[in-house]
Amino acid sequence: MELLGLYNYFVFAVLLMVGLYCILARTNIIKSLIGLSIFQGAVFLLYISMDKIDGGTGPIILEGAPADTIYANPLPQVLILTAIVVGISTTALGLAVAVRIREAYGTIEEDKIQEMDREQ
Amino acid sequence: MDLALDIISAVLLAAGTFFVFAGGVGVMRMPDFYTRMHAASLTDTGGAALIIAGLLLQGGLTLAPVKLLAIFLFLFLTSPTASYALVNAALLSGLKPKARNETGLSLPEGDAVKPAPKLGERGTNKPDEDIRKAAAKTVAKRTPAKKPAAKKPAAKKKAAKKS
Amino acid sequence: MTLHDQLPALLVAVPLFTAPIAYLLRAHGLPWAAAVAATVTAFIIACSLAATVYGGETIIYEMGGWPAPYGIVLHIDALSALIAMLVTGSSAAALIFGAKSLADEVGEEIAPSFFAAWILCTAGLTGMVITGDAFNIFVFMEISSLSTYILVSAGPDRRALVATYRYIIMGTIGATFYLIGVGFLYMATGSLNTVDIAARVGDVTEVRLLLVAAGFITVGMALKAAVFPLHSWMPNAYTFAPNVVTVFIAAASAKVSLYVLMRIDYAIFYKNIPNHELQLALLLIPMGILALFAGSMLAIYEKNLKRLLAYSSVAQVGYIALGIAMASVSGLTAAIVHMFNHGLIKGGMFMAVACLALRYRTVNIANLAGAGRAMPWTMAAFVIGGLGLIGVPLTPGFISKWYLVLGAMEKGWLGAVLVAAILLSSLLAVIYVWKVVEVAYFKEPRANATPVEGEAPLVMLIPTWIVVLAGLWIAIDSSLPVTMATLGAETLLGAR
Amino acid sequence: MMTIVFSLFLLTMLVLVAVAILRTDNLFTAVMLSGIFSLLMAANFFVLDAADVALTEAVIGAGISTVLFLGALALTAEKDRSPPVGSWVPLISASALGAVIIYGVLQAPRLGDPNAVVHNHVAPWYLEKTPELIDVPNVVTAVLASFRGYDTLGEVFVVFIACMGVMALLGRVRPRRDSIKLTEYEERSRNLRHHLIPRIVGKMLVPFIVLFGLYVQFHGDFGPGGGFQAGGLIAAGVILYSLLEGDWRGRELVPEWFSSLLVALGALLYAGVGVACMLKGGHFLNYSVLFEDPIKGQHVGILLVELGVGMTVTGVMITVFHAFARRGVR
Amino acid sequence: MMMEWVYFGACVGILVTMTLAVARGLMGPTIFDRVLAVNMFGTKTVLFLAVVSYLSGRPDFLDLALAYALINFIGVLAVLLFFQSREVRRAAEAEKEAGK
Repeated sequence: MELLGLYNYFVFAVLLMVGLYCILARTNIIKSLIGLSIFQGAVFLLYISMDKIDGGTGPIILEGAPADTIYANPLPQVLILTAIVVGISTTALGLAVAVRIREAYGTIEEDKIQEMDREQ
Repeated sequence: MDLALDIISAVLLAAGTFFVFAGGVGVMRMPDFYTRMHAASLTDTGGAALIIAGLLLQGGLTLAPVKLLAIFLFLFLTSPTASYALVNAALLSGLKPKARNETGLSLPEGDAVKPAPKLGERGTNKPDEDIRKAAAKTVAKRTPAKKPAAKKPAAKKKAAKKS
Repeated sequence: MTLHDQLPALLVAVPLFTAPIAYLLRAHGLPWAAAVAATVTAFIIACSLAATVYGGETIIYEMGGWPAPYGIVLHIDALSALIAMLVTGSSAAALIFGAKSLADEVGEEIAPSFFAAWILCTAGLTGMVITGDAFNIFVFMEISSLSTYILVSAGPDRRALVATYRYIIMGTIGATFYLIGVGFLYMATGSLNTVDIAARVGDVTEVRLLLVAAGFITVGMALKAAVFPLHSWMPNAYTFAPNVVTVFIAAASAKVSLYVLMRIDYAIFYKNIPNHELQLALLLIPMGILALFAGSMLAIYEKNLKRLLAYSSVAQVGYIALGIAMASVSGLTAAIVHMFNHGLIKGGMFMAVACLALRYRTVNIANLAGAGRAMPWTMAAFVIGGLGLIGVPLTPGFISKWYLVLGAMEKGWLGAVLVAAILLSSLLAVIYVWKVVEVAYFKEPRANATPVEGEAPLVMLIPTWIVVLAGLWIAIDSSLPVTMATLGAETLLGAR
Repeated sequence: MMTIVFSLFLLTMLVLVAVAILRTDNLFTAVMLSGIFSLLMAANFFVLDAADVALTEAVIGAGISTVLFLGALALTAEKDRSPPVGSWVPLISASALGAVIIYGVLQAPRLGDPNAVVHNHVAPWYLEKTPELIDVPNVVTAVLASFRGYDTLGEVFVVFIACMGVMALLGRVRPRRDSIKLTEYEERSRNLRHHLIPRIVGKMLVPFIVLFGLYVQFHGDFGPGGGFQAGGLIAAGVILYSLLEGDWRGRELVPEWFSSLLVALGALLYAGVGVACMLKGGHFLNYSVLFEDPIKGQHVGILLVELGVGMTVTGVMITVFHAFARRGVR
Repeated sequence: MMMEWVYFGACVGILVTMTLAVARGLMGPTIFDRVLAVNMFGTKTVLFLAVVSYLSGRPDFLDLALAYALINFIGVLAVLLFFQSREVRRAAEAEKEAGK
């Protein structure tokens, strides 16, 4: 049970590993960007796992709710709202660069691009 | 009264879940894309309708049932449409249903499925033929005039600098 | 509240407010003017803030009127004011300097985005420096990095795109590492305000969480600051960015990451993790020494002048890392002073390179033969900067190396090794600076080379020389950076 | 207990999908799977009581991000032709990373532990004081727009920069529709007008999506929602229209100057509210000083800054989508 | 109390179906199967969210399910458009090669 309670964090670790491996091992630019979004998604999981509290509910205070209602921690949620938007911004910029690279080089494989640059 | 409502909605939910699950099994077990699509799209709508109906009975007089109805309406409209779009995309790309001896089902002779096309030969249905003709036209029109149209001012400037 | 009380918020708010306006301005030259106005205003604000905190007090500004730790506060002391001055100053100087060079390199149609990104990059870096909230640093880090990507990608060569892509990947990994570190810190202490975290972190029993947090923050920031084995994104980004952009990011951007590293590490972990001094030293001293040698060696073999200077930056970042790792007042003072001085030196040198590039249309060292005669003022500025990199007395580089050696002396045998490494790498710096000087002054230009038009235009030359002379002045009267750096170092170590 | 059961399902699937993304060499498949990944992530956020985040992740992660990836794929390539991995560096660094994390999280508090530090320091204050100081039911909105409004301001500028960057990279100069003659089929291939069913259904949905976006925007004080989510949804409506009718029709509906203006004005609105607070003599972004009654001030301030966020995000998403879509006509 | 167990059962049923959809997505074999999996997965998520919001007693969170339903649809249409334009590209490329 103790370890089960940490399951979220283990998954976080695994996702980080998969993401990082995908970024570093793949030479395809789009694939690396997908890896990057997995990598960032893992961090979202870390934060959101912190906000859960036993018997709690979403931090929206309803009128007429009993006074002893437990609410989840709003702070990590706010942080991750911010981080998600950062993530999509980075992805969009990365994709735009990828499109331009493809137009300039005719490929989106980094190893091929490096070869072409060396020839220059 | 409440108990009766509860029981009805429990039955509806159970039935809905069963349909949904059946759809899932269908998607796993059916032999090719089109049959899987069939399983998924039917149960998507049916199962969703039942589950939402079950929830509706529990709603009480708040905004929630309205939202549920809206969800139901959206699913009812979008789910078949999405299926249509997907099958269309598959057909367009030349994915053919499996022939009957592979599936083991017997189809009436007139509906017999045509053999899968050879590579590069997709012109079996109407939209496909259109594509090929139009593409040929496109190429003919665009090939000589392509270069100037392709370059934007920005790209041009850069190219000039590189050289 | 008086205007003076509002200055901390204005330091960030003015650039932020100007950026969308600059983006909307479509007329020729206006975005540039808006950018100059915003950065110069920010520089003036930073100077006046520095004057306020020069005596050692701290300004706390509550954003939204919410007190810490519930709201976000700005936290300005001598150290952050010094770095803020460096950032805004180099941004304004590079912009004014670059009016002509930018018109040459950046297309008219992307000018609004480019200058808006420039303003936001300044705002992001300043925001990182002055904020007192760990998560807020991440937000402003992303503002500055995303806008830096835009600035780098505006480079004329297609390789700028690949460099940008590399930078995006590495920068995002670095920022995400930082975010993970902050997450663990939050998990351990329940707070995001740095002062509050520092106060609470002593009671934390789960030391592992703190260790992991410290590790991630340090590695993440080292990645963004291009400390040696993590520097792979940096040389190409510097090389293929527009020349003026290189001036700015070389002078300011890596420094801010080092500042964050220093701030978080010393304010939060230093006193609360057992043996943290040793852990930091074990991580940063090998990285620093490797950086000194690898950076210098790579610079010696480099044929492209911009990349040569980029590799030299790798080496110089190594000095700063060494200073940080020493965990003593003189070591930290050296690190902070070197951040400032290196900003001045490299800024000036890249300005000279931009002048050369404007006339020669290339930055290959081999093609610069005869530049010493064709462009005497530019090359003189370059040479003075080069002497600063080496650390010759009467240049700003000497001051910081002097403090670094002083700090190393306190460390016994390890110190002796460090001193030897510092001296040796200075010798290597002589080699790569000489390589450029030799070609520029003692080689005849090739017969078929087109003669250059002569000296760079005055609009570029004057700012270059202002920066160079400012450096020389600092070298003679170093009280401004040294006082503020000592104050900062004492604050970081908790001696004050 | 139930949370753990759900999480077990969802998280295990998450790992499986992530590994599958890593292994596939078809980029289209990878994009589809990353759509599933986002949905799973969002469902998991919902189970963990983070409704606002789940909404954002669904709209932005699963919706807009997938559309952008598809747009980029259409302009680049579909196959990942990475050579088989020869270097051991990625493997080593990934395993080291994992080992460090596992080492750390073994001391983390278990999921939902009420005694965890995070639940006992700053968070209770927000939950307790929000009704009194700001008086909006959704504490997330209160923290987002007021207590940590400065973060959100930064955030708006991050999306603003992303928009500028995409425009700077993919070109702001539009090839006029009449300047490039598209053949009949090319025109047809760039919209879904000849697909009658999606077209009718889709066009019917567009106003509802926009309406729902507006609801999410202005209902954000009371339920899950706010500027980010609403911006994403409204943009999704416009994107749907563009998909159905062709991207130039989409640009006729929301011209480029308009979306650019929206982006800049939203950012200006947010920063402007902050400056207005300063002019009224308060701290930057201290909405309480806007009116006599601090709570009314907070309400109006939050409404305005959320509006700014919504405007910027809408504008950004539309502009970015159109930048990718238009790049195809060449 | 009884209803909670019913909800819980429904949730688990839907989750199992989601797992099946994911399995189809991972197995393929054609890309269309994967798109089908995404679409089906999306619908199941909508239902899952709807039931969970009742299970946790917060029907005001139904907004999410609504948003998912909308977003899912847009994704599928984007896929359709993607394939359509890809066909043109391929056909054009094939013609060009033939013309050479």
